[in-house]
Amino acid sequence: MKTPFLRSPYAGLLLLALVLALMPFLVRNDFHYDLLTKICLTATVAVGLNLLVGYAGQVSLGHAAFYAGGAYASAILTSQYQITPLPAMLIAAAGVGVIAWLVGRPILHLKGHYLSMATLGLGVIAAIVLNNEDQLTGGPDGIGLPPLSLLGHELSVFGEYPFAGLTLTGVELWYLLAAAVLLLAVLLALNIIDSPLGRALRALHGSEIAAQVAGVDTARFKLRVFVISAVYASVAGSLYGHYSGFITPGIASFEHSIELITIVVLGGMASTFGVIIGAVILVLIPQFLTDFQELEMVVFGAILMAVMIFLPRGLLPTLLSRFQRGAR
Amino acid sequence: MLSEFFQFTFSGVTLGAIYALVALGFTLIYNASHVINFAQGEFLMIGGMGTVVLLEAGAPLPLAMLGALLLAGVAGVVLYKLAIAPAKKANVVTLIIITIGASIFLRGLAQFFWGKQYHALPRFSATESISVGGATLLTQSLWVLGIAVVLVVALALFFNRSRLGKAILATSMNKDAARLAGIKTQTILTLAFGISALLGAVAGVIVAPITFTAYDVGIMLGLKGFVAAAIGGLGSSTGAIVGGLLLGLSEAYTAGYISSDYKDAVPFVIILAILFFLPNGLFGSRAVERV
Amino acid sequence: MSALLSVNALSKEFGGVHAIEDLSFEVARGDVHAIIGPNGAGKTTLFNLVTGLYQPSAGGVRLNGQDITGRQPHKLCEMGMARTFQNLQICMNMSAVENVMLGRHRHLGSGALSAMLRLPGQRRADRACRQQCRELMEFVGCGAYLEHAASAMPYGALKRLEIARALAAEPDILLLDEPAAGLNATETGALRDVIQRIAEKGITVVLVEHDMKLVMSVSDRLLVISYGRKLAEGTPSEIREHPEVIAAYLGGGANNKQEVPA
Amino acid sequence: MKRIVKHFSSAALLCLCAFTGAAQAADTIRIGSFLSVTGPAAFLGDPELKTLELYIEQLNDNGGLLGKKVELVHYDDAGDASKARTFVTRLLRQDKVDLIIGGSTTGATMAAVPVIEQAKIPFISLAGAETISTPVKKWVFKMPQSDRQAARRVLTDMKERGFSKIGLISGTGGFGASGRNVTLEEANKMGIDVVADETYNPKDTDVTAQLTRIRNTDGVQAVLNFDFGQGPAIVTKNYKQLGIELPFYQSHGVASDSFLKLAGDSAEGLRLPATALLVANTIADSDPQHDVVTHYKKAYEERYQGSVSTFGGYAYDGLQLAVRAVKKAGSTDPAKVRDALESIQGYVGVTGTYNLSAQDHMGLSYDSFRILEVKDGHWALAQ
Repeated sequence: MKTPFLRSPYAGLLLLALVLALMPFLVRNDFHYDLLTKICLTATVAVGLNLLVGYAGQVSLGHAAFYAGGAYASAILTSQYQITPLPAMLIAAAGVGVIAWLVGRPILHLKGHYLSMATLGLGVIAAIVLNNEDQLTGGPDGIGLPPLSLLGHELSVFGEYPFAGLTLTGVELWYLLAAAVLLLAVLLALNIIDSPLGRALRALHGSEIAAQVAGVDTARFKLRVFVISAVYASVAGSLYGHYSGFITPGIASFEHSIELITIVVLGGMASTFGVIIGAVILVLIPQFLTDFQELEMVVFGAILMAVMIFLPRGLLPTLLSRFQRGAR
Repeated sequence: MLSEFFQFTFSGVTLGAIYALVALGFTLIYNASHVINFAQGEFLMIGGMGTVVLLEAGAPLPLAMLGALLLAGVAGVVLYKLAIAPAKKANVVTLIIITIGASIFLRGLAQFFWGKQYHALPRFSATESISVGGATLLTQSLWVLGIAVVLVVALALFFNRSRLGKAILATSMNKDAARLAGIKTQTILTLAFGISALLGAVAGVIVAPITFTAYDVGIMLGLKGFVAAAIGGLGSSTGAIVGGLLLGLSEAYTAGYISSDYKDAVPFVIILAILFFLPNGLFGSRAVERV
Repeated sequence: MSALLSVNALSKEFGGVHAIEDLSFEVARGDVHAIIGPNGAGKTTLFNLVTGLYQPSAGGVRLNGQDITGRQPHKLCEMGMARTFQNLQICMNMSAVENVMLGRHRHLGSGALSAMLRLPGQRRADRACRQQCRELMEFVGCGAYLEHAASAMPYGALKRLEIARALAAEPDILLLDEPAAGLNATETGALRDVIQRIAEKGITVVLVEHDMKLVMSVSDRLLVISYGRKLAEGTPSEIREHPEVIAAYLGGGANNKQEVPA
Repeated sequence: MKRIVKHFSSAALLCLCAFTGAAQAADTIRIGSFLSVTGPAAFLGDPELKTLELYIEQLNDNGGLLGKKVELVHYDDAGDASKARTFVTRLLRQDKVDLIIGGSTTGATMAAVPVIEQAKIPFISLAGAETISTPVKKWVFKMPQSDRQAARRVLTDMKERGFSKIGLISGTGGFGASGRNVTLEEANKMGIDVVADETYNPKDTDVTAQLTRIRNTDGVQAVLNFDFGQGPAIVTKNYKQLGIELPFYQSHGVASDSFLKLAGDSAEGLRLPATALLVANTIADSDPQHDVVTHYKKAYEERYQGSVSTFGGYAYDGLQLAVRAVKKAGSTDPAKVRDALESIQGYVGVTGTYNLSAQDHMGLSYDSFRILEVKDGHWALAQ
């Protein structure tokens, strides 16, 4: 018999922390750090989106809009209004949250495919606005961002930082930051899931009627989780913007929204650790597929279909249940 | 100014007819299987590109078209057999991802075998355009409209008159009951995917002379078709047609009268407004949820 | 005010078909009030109207003297109304005890911040809630499934789980929609005990049920409806003798498999 | 849970190890490249990659560079700027390339620039917007003329023909939007009024509404369509279908035979600024570019059975400049190669004659553009 702690999701968090802490001993060069940083930031968005899609059962095909919203707000606030990155990021997150609240109110009473369609529409509109308002956003060619600064210390990907007798490169520090953000994101998500709020959200998915008669104001809770997941995306977007130093409206595109929802579904809906694996796969897969050159799309499409057909509940949940069945 | 209005209308109706055909394809599959098939746009691509490739291989135009339609039909059936049917237990979002995977797969194949070039198909009539009320009307637009109308009528007859059509309808209403009534639902679903693919391919062939065709035309047209189907109310054929026309016209009028910058955004705003008041689209069923 | 729930001239149409037509009745506080009638009589529709899932076409509903017509279900829950469903409404993506804990929603703070930060106050409340819910599950007789996934539970246990969830809200009035459907004789016997003990706690129970033995043994009053209209109302013994009830149940067509109330 | 995490970490380990191959051989020169070979900008990336592959092969057949074999390491960014950035990181940090030729689109180039500037590796961009080379970035060079030069070339031709009020229609993609901005600015400087200014989505299938608006604007004397891809072909067709008789201009973005094939007879009579490559068959023998364009055209078309485009020409020039610079530097030392690039004068390429300097990392003047006209379905120098 395992102890209760080992069976709780928080044990998973500890192990995730362990894995993240071990990564620096495995990587061989800065490119690996780059991928890891991307994985952590993408996984952060996915963990938030999973609250909405996996736990509360509300599909969003336009989530890239919030990610782009955070990134662009940070870009504009830092470059045109001379606000330092950290407050800019917070203002961006608040702004994106407010926008999500405003647009969420009318669209979240839609169900199923109509909700998909409406969120898709929002994403498309956001991408068009970013593309067209070039005075503000730099238009289709994109916009640059300054390096992140924390408490007056600039964190450039390219800098070197002496720290307690060690010299850490900017790339390494960025990875540590992204990993910390992911851990925090997972911790908050786990807390939410195992709370009255989390039960109400899961009930939206399990049985909206049960939730209603149990006293859950379903409209309000849908809106809440929509805003929470939008803020997750915004923060990750802002960080990605500062990390990469340059963003284009491509990050708000329909394709990017699809990529995000694919991460959630592929990794496993309603499985916080599953979607992290989903993010790992979707970030790494293009790197592996470069050898296929012209056949890259064919292989990617085939993998996507195969995984979803044979593991319809997503990688982690399906493998987990098979494993448990095998153990019995 | 009237001629201007005519011009925008012609352009909107042509676009709308294309969207409507794609939306009908969505509707057909949605009705039979409750799957939103994001690979629908790829059938258009197969229709257009298939014709181009066969034409280049030396086939006469009608034969090339026929071949391309056949190819698309086969692709539809294979899609169902290999990707949708095995995923019976999958939930809605998973099915969406599967069809997206299929769409990427098909696009990848087309790119690999048929290349990335854009191609033009010859128009069907010798004359390019005629003047109506001071506005230019393309003869190919008339072909698009004519064929769209014929297809819609044919589909309506098929569903209301033929045994097969009725069987598809019955399956869409209640799969278990249909099975009990002796309908082979597997066959019916396969058929629905095949017909839907054919429909898409026809649209792909008839618009190619106006819009060009390439391995990636399916993305945008597929998306617009989905939008049109959703405005009309998923599962309603009338809705698909009205939704398609509404989308096409609103794009053309926005580009013409408001701002071409926001041509693609304004229709979405209209759609969001429609969905706000009619959460099941214009013609969607407003059945009360059974508890 | 002795009536806790009063339904006044309630009507509901679905596309021209009257599911409920001009129906009035009252449920006294502390009673077990059964609603019976042939299949399709409109019993579930009536429940859905009373609990706010459907909007009535005409007429009104009062709870504790307050007009609650068309009020949203979650508001009614806050006013002390809870219910179960004929076709189970269980969250299959949650564990058994979590389903019951969902029922205590109105008694728990559900702030996003306190949830994210896992504040001590909220954790304490949640621990207490889990304990209460465990007791409730034992009370209704599905305590053995505490941490099981709801999707892995047998039907009978799920029916009880739903009652536990409804009770978790600490309602004044509990509406049970065919709680005995699909249960065997032993389970039905246990269910009767549960209903009686709920009534003993002072909770008013409204019961839609086909099992006449159960109905007759637990109800204080009965309402008989047919085709959306009131057919008869009274105590079990009055109903048993009511000529129209007997006629309706005997001549009600092939799909009436109910026992004649005798 | 423990085992899952074990699985997870071992999978991650596996993933990382798979990337660690790429040992660098000392006897090869590695040229990195990231191009949009698929995706919406494939018509840029595709000929660019083909050109690089063709000429690097040729280079190796002729004994390589500095006696070393040249190796091309290429990744397809599919027109996605964030993918481009990741691949550039991979080129720099893992593949450890000696220099980079790539960036089909401005977005991809600009996303790569910060990483490249930091890594201090010479980068030759094949994308067009002015922002790439203005202000000058130490390690970044660019091959195509800027869109501003194209706009100025077109507007000059318009002015010479006496037009002072024009209509503009552009795509909302990167190329079109940037082209629109510089056209508006240059027109303002040259005293030309842009009286109608319309846009369309690059994926649009019909632009008659926008063209109708232009047609109905008072005083329009000529119309310019600034965009690349298949959009301009649709604009050209619609233009003809609407029976608009005004002189019509396209940008250098459609300077290829495939545009003529798509637009068909609708293209007859339109003008655009283009490089000598498009008129290789008719160019005068005395023209300094005669040899280079005819050779490139022949080599490319023989190998790939398709017609050359201006974009492949950028890749050709980029590679030739890189080769010259490496030869001049006598090594692949990045700083030396960079300095050598910056000092190249009078290189006659497919695109034009390059004179690079510390102030100018692009090196072409605006008259490297020639105004061409479509005559009988072929490109010809405009009279």
